[in-house]
Amino acid sequence: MNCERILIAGAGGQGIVFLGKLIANAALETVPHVTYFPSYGAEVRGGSSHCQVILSGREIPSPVAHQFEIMLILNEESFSRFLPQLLRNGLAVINSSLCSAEPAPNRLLVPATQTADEIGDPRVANLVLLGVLLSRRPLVTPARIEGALRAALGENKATLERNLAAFHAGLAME
Amino acid sequence: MNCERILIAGAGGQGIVFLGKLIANAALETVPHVTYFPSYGAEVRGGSSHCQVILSGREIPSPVAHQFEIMLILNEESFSRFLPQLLRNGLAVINSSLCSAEPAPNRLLVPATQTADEIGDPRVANLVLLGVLLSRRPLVTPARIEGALRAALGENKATLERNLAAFHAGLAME
Amino acid sequence: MTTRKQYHLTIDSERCKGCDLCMAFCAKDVIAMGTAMNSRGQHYARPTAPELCIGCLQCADICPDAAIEIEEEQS
Amino acid sequence: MTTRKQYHLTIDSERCKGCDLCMAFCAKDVIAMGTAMNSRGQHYARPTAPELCIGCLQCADICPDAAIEIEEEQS
Amino acid sequence: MTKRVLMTGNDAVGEGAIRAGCDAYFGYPITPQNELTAYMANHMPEHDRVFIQAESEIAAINMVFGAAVTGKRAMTSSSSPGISLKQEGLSYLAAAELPAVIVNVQRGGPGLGNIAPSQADYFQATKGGGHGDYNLIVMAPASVQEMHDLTIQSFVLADRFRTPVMVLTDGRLGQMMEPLVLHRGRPPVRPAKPWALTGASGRPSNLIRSLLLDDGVLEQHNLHLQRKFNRIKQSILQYEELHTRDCDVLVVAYGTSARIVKGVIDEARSKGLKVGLFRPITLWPYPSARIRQLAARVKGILVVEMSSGQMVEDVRLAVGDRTPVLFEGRMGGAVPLEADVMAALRRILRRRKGGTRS
Amino acid sequence: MTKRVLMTGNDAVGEGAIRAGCDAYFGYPITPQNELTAYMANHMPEHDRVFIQAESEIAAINMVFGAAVTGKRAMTSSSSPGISLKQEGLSYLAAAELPAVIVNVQRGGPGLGNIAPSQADYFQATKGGGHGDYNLIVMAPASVQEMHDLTIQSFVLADRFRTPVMVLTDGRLGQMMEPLVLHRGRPPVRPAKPWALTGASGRPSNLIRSLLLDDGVLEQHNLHLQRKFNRIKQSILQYEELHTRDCDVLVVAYGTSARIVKGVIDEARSKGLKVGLFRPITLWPYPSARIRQLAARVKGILVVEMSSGQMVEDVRLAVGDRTPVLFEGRMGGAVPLEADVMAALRRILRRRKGGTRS
Amino acid sequence: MTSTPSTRPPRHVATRYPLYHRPASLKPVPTHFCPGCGHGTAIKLIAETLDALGIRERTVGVAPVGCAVLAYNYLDCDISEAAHGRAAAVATGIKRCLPDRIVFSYQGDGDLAAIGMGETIHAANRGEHIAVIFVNNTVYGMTGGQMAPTTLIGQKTSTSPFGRDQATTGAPIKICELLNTLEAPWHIERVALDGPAGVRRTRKALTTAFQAQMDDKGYSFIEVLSPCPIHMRCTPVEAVGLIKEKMIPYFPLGIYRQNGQSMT
Amino acid sequence: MTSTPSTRPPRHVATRYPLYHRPASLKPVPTHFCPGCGHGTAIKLIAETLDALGIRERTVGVAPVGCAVLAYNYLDCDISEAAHGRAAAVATGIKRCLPDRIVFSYQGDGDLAAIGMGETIHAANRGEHIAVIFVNNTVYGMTGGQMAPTTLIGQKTSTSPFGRDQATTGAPIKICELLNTLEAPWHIERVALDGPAGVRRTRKALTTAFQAQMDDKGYSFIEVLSPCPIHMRCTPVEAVGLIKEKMIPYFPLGIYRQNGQSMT
Ligand SMILES: Cc1ncc(C[n+]2csc(CCOP(=O)(O)OP(=O)(O)O)c2C)c(N)n1
Ligand SMILES: Cc1ncc(C[n+]2csc(CCOP(=O)(O)OP(=O)(O)O)c2C)c(N)n1
Ligand code: SF4
Ligand code: SF4
Ligand code: SF4
Ligand code: SF4
Ligand code: SF4
Ligand code: SF4
Ligand SMILES: [Mg+2]
Ligand SMILES: [Mg+2]
Repeated sequence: MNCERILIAGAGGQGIVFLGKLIANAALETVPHVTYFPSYGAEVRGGSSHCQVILSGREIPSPVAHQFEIMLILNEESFSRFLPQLLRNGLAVINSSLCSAEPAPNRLLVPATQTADEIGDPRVANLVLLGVLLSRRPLVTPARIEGALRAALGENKATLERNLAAFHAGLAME
Repeated sequence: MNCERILIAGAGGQGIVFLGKLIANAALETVPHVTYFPSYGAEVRGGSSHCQVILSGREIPSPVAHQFEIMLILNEESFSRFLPQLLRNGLAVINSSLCSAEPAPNRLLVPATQTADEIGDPRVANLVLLGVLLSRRPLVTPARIEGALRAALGENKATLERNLAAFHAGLAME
Repeated sequence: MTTRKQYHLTIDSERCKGCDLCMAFCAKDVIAMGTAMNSRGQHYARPTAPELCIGCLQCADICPDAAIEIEEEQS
Repeated sequence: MTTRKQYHLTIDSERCKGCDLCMAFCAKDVIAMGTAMNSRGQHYARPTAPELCIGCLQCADICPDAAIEIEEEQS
Repeated sequence: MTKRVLMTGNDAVGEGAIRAGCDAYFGYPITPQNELTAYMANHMPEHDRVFIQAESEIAAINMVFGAAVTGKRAMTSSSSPGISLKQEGLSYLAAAELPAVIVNVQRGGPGLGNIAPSQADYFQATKGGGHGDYNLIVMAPASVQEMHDLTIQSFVLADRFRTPVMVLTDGRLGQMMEPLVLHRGRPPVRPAKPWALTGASGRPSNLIRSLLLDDGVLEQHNLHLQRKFNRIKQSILQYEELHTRDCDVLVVAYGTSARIVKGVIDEARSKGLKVGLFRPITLWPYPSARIRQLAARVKGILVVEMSSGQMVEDVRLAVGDRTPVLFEGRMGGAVPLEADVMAALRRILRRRKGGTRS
Repeated sequence: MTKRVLMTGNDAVGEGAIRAGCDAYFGYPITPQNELTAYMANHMPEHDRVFIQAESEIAAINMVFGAAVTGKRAMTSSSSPGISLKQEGLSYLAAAELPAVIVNVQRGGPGLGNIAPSQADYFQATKGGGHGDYNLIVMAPASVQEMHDLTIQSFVLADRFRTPVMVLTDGRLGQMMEPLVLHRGRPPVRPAKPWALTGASGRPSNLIRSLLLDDGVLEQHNLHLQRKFNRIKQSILQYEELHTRDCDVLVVAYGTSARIVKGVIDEARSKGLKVGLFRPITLWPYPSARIRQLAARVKGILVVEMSSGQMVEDVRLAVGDRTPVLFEGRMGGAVPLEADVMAALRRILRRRKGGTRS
Repeated sequence: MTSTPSTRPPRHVATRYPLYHRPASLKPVPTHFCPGCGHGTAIKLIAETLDALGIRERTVGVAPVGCAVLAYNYLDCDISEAAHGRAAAVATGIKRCLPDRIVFSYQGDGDLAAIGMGETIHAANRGEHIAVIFVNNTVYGMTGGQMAPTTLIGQKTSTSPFGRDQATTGAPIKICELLNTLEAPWHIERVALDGPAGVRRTRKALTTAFQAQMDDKGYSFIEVLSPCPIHMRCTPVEAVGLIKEKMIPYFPLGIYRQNGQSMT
Repeated sequence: MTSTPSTRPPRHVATRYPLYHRPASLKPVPTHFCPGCGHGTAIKLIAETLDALGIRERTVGVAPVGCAVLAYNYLDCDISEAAHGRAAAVATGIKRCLPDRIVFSYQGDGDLAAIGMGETIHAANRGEHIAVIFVNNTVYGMTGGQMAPTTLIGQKTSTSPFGRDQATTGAPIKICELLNTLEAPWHIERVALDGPAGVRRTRKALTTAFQAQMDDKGYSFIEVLSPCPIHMRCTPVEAVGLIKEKMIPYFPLGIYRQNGQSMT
C-alpha cells in the first residue's frame, strides 16, 4: 500500500474527530502503519476543526502532513483554507450543502448535509462523505467501517443506525 | 579608622540582632563604612543567633567575615563555636554568667546576665557586654550608643531605662 | 376606539443556533424551527405565526444568543 | 484509719521555660519561680510548697513544655 | 505478531502507568491532557487503585507527595500552565527524595496561550522551574509506543533513584493515535522502601522533610543530592541515532520535532544529502558527551524545536566551538515545516566544515 | 555630603519602590523577605497607596496582574518557595505584556530548605521558570544601595518594555544593613498606557489577554515578544568590571557572591595576583558579548555562585572554547569562603593560557 | 449577517417601538457557545445591565479561562483575562487601584469553586467592592465536561464516568451558603436560568449587584444555575428542565445576604 | 538534663503512682517553642492521645511549615512535612494510600486558613478520613508575627501595624462555621487553651477526632485557640487571658458537628 494522507476538515460539531478516529480504527488491522492526528482538543468551542489520518505501507516518520492525497471537506471555510494543500492528483470529497466549491476533476461535490438531514440528522454528513470516498478509493472495506462504527457507538442504537444509513447513502451515491 | 569586624553571638532571645543594629546605627555618622549582617531571620524559634558588624575606614568589599577583631559572646554554645574565629590580637567580651570560658589575655569575662538580672531583666545582658567593650575600645562614643538606644526604644520608657542602666553598668565595670 | 397592539419579531438567522428554547417557552406557538440552514449549517427558528404574538418576551428573554428582537406597534 | 494523700511534683528544669503558667493556675500556691537559672539562662519554676499540693493537675495540664510530672502517694 | 491496539498518546500513558503498578493518580482538567485524566478515572477504580480529581494542580502534586511518602507509586499529569503551578511541589519532591511521575503534555504559551502542541517548557523541565538546586529526570517520547514505554520506565527510575521523573511530551503526541504494543506481565519490581511512612510499628519513627535549619545540614543534603544527580547522569542516558555514521549535517531534535525531522531526513537522503538525526530521549540527563563526539565529524548541527530555542543551549554547551550550531523552530503551538527544515539543512551543507559558531 | 541612612536591604527595596511611585504592593509572609512586607505595610498607607497582605503568593501575583492591567505600578515580593508558586502568574504577566516588579529574596532550597541566603534560583529567574517562551528582565543588586536603585530602575524598565522585571537578590542582601543614599525627587516619569483598562470611556474597549486560539495568532504574538526581548537585549545590559584591564584570571560573580569575591580580589591584588572581577548586574539579558571579549585575554574564568553552578552555563555559552571556565560554589544557604575562592584562583593561575575547557 | 424580519417594515413607524433589542454593550457578533448554553444568556444579561445602569464606560470585567473567557469577545467593555481560578485576585487588584470604577468577575464553577476557592473566599471575606458572577453549570465546560465541585451526585462526567460518588468525592459545594458564613459580603443571591422567569430574576439580581457597587456598598455574589447542554448530555430544553428538577432542589434559589444582613 | 524533684524519693514506693507523666509518644527533648507557646501544649496533648488510644504505631502525621512544623521533632510517630498550606492534600494522599492508618494534620492558622483555604475546604468536603488539628493563634508565628486570617480586629501585627482594619482586610474568618456548611464532616469542634479546663476539653476533643478515625467515621476538625505570647505581644499568662477575653467571644467554643450532624 502507498502512503495515503487524508485530511478531514469542517466546523466544530460536524464530527471531524469522530470520523478521523473511525477511519484509523477501521484500518488498524489491515494497514501496516496508521496515524491519526487532531488539530484541536476540546478546549475550544465552535470554530473550525480538522484532523489527519495517514495510512501507509511503511513507517510513518512524521505524522504531520502538509500535503494530502485525500480530503474530506465539510464546510466553506475549510474548503478555502485547506484546498491548496491537496496534491495535484489528489481527491477532495466536498460537502456541497455548505460549500460553494466549483466542480473540478479532482473534486467530488456531495450534498452531504442535505442527505444527512433527510436521514434525520445533519450531523452525520461526515459519514456520507466517507461513503462516497470509499466507493472511489477502497482504503478499507465498508465492513471494517461498519465494525468500527459498531464498536464506537455500540450502546447508542439510534445514533448507530443514522450513521450507518448515512454511510450507506454515501457508498451508494452516483 | 582601621577595619573592625565584630561578631555578636548568643541564643535567640538574648538581643543579638538588636545589639548589632544598635552598634551599626550608632556608628553611622562617624564611621565611613558600616555593614551589619544577621545570621538568621525570624523563621527559626529558639536556637542560636549571631550577627556581624563591620566598621571600617575604607569600602567594605565583603560583608561576610570569617575572622574577627572583636567578639561579644553571650552563651556557652557560641563560645565554643565562634572563638576559633577570633584573631590572635582580637578581643572577646564574654558573658561569664552563661559561659564557662577560662580567663585568657584576649578575653574579658563579664557576669553580664547576673548584672542584668540585678538590674531587673536578664535580657539586657547584651548592653552590659557592649558597655564593657566600649570602655576598652572606643569604637563609638557612649553618647552615640545612648542616642541610638533612645531612637530604637523611644516610646518604651521602662525598657529604655533598663538598657541604659545595663550599658552604664558595663561601661563602669572594673 | 380600541388600540390594537401588534408585535414584530425579528430572529437573526446567523445568531440563532436552533436550540429550541424560544419555541419551548412561547405559550402562543409563534415560533417554529425552519427547514432552511444558515451559513453554519444549522436550522434556525422562524416566527411562523407572528400574528399570535402577545409580546410577552418569554422568547427574547430565554434566547441565549440574543437572536430575537421584538418591537411593538400600536394602531 | 484515714488515708492521707501526698503529691510529689517534679519540675524538669531543662524543659521549664519560666512561662509562669503553672503558678498562675495553681490554686494552692505550690509553685514559685526560682532564682536559679538553667543552662539556657532562664529562671525555672520550683515547687516551693509541695505539702499544699492537692494533686489537681492544673499545673501539669497547662504546662506547655510538659515539664511537670506528678505522683501520688497514699499513706 | 503481538497484538497492536490503536490509542491516543494520552491513553497510552495512562495504560502505561496502570501496567507499571501506579497505585494512585491525582489529576486536574486541562487540555490537551484531558484524555489521560479521563482514562485514569475510568480505569483506576477497576484495579482498586486511587483516582482523585483534585481541586487544583497544586492539590494534585501535593496529593502525589502524600501518596509517595507512603511508598506507593504515584502520578499526576497536566499541561504547561498547570505544570507551572506545580513547581513548588516538584522542588519539594526532589528535596524530600520522593519517587513520583509527572506528565507534562505541553501546549502553546506563554500565559494561557493556546492548546496546540509546544516544546517551550524545556527549560522549565530540565533546568529546574522550581527553586533551589535540583533536577528532574526528564523523558521525551516521540511516538505513542514510547508514551507508553517511557511512562513505565519513569516509574522504575523514580523508585530506583528516589526522585521525581517528568514525562515531557506535547499535545500532538498526547492526542495523536498510533498502533502500539502494550506492556505485558507484572509491573516492574518495587524496591524496598524502609523510609516510607506507614506507621512506626516495630521500628523507629520515620520522618520525611526538606526543612533543614541546622547549620550546614542543608548544604550536606545538597551535596548528597548532587552526588545522586551525578550518579543518574552516568547511568540512564537514552537517545536514538539515525544515519549518524556518515552524515555531514546532524539534526538534533526530540519528541514531535524529531518525528517531523525524520520525515525530512528520509526525503533528504533520497536526494543524496548526508543528513543524520540525533534524538535525545532523556532530556535530563542530557546526552552531551555523545553529541560532542558527533559534532567533531559534521559541518554543522541544526537544532529543531517547537520553541524559541531552548534545547539549543544544551547542544551549544555540549559542542562548544567544534562546529556551528544553528536553530530552526516555531513557537506558540506551530509545528516546524518540513520545507523550512530542509532549507536550513541546505544552508548548512553549503558551508565549509568547521566555521565559527552562528 | 548627601545624607546617608542605615537600612536593611529589604527596607531599601521597599523605600525604592515607594520612591519609584509604586502604586500597589501585594505581599505574603516568608523569611527572609518579611521586613519588606512589613515596611510596605507601614509606609504604603502613609502615601495613600495600596497595600494588601494577600492570602497566598498566588493571590499576590494575580493581584499584581490586576493592578498592572489598570496601568498602575505594582509590585510583589517573596522568597524561593513563594516564587515557585508565582511561575504561572509570571508567565501570564509576560504573555499579556504587563509591567510589574517581582522581588525574590532567595533562600536555601530545594523544598522548604532553610532561610539562609542562596543563589540557586538563577535558572528559574533567567530561563523562565514558568511555561512558554518568555524572559523576565532580571536585576541582581550587590549592595543595599543597589537594592534601592535597581528597584527604582526595575519599575522604569517594566513600564518601558511592558514586561515583568525581577529583582533577584538573597537573604543576605535583604537582611544586611548598609548606609545608602535615598533617591530624591519625583518618581520616574510614567509613559502613557493607552492599553490600560480604566473603563472604555471615549475610546473602544480594551482587552488584556494571553489566550490566543485563532490559527497562527499565538505564533505571531510570540514573534512579537521575541522581537521585544531582542530589543531589550540590545539596550539595557548592565555590569561592573574591576581590574579587568590587566587580569590573568577573571572571576564572574553576581550579588552576594560578587561581594565576597571583591574581598578576595583585594587580597589577591595585594599579593600581586592579577585577578579581575566581572559582575553582571542584569542577569537577563546576560552580558555575554562582553564576557566573550574578556575571555580572549585570560588564562581562565572562575565563576563563583551560591548554587550548584547555574550562571556558569551562561558563562560557558558566552565563552565557548576560548578559555577554561571553572566553578566554585556552595549550596543550601552556605556562602563561598574567601579562602576557597583564593585557592581556586591559584589553581587557574598555575595553568597555561588557553587550555581546554574543564 | 442576514436577518429575517417576520414582517415587512411597516409604514407608520412612529407608533412602533422596541420591546426588546439586543443591548448596545453586546458586540454584534454571534457567539461561539454551544446551542442553548447559559453563558450566552448570562452575558446578554450583563450587557443589558451595563446598558440599563449606564456604566459600560466605567466598568472593568475579569474573565478567567473556562467557556466564560469568551465573554471578552462579546461584552463591549474593558475586560481582563485572569489565570484559571484567580479572577477574584485580579479583580481585587483592579478595584483597589480604581476604586471608582465598577469591577466584576465572570467565572465558571470549576474556576471559582475548585482551583479558585481560596481566592474566592478571601476576596469575599475582605469585602472587596466587586461583583462576582458565578456561572454554575455543574461541569467543567471548556475542557470537555469533567466533574466540578458542583456536579450533582450520580451525574456522569468524563472524570466521574460511573456517576459522581459521594463517598469518594463528597457532595456538591453550595457556594452561597459557604460565603454567607463570612461577615463582609453585602449581597449574595442564587438565581437560575431555568426559564424566562428565571432569566428575569437573574437580570434583577445582576442589577442589584452592580447597583451595590455604584453605591459603594461592598461585595456582591450572584450564583447563576446555568445549562451546559453539551456536558449535561441532553438537549437545551432538557437542560433547562434539569436545572429545575435536579439543580434547584439541591441549590436552593433566593437571596442569602441582603444589604449586608444574612437572610437565613 | 537535670531534674529537680520536690522531695527526696520516699521509702514506701509501692503506694506511689503517677498522676501525670510525660506521654511516651513525646520525645524526651525540650522544645524550641517560645515560653508559654500553645504549640507545646497541643503537641503534648496529641502525644497523650496517641498513647491513650494505643495508636502511635499506626499513625502518620502531617506537619506543614509554621511553628507547627517542629512537631516532628517532638512527636514520636511517622511524620511528613507538607508545603505551606498543603497539609490537607498531603494527608489525603497518605490516607487514600493507607486507608487503615490513622492520619492527622497539624496546622497553623496562616497555613490552614490563608494559603491552605482551598485544600482545607476540599478535603473537608470530600470527607477525607483524617483528623485536622488547627492551631489558631491569630498570627503567623514562625515568620515573625504577621496578620493571619484569624487576627482579631484592631490587633497589631507586623503587617497590620495600625491594628487590623476591618474595612480593608475583612473580619477574622471562623473556620469551624465555614466548614460546617459542608455535608461530609463528621466532627467539628472548637476548643481553647485558655486554662487547665480548656486543656482538658482539648484533650477530649482530640480523643473524639482520633477515635472517629479508628471507627472509620470520617473527617474531624479540631480548632484549638492557642497562645502565641511573642506575637500577641504579652506574657504567657496575659496571652491565656487574651484568649478568654478576646478570642473566645469572637470564636465561640463548642461542638459544631457531631456524628455527622450539624449542632448549630
Ligand atoms: C492552571 C490551569 N488549569 C487548568 C486549565 C484548564 N481549564 C480551562 S477552563 C477550565 C475550567 C472550565 O470549567 P468552568 O470554570 O466550570 O467553566 P465552564 O467552561 O464550565 O463555563 C479548566 C480546568 C487552565 N487553563 N489553567
Ligand atoms: C510557599 C511558602 N510561603 C510562605 C512560607 C513562609 N511561612 C513559613 S511558616 C508560615 C506561616 C506561619 O503561620 P501559621 O501557619 O499560623 O503557624 P504558626 O507559626 O503561627 O503556628 C509562613 C507564611 C513558606 N515556607 N512557604
Ligand atoms: S413574545 Fe411571547 S408570544 Fe411573542 S413569540 Fe415571544 S414568547 Fe411567543
Ligand atoms: S432561543 Fe434563540 S438561538 Fe435558540 S432557537 Fe430560539 S432564536 Fe434560535
Ligand atoms: S497539682 Fe494542683 S495544687 Fe498541686 S501544684 Fe499542680 S496545680 Fe498546684
Ligand atoms: S508551666 Fe511549665 S514551663 Fe511554664 S513555668 Fe511552669 S513548669 Fe515552667
Ligand atoms: S461546553 Fe457547556 S458551557 Fe461551554 S459553551 Fe458549550 S454548553 Fe456552554
Ligand atoms: S512564635 Fe508564637 S507560635 Fe511560634 S513558637 Fe513562639 S509563641 Fe509559639
Ligand atoms: Mg462550569
Ligand atoms: Mg498561627
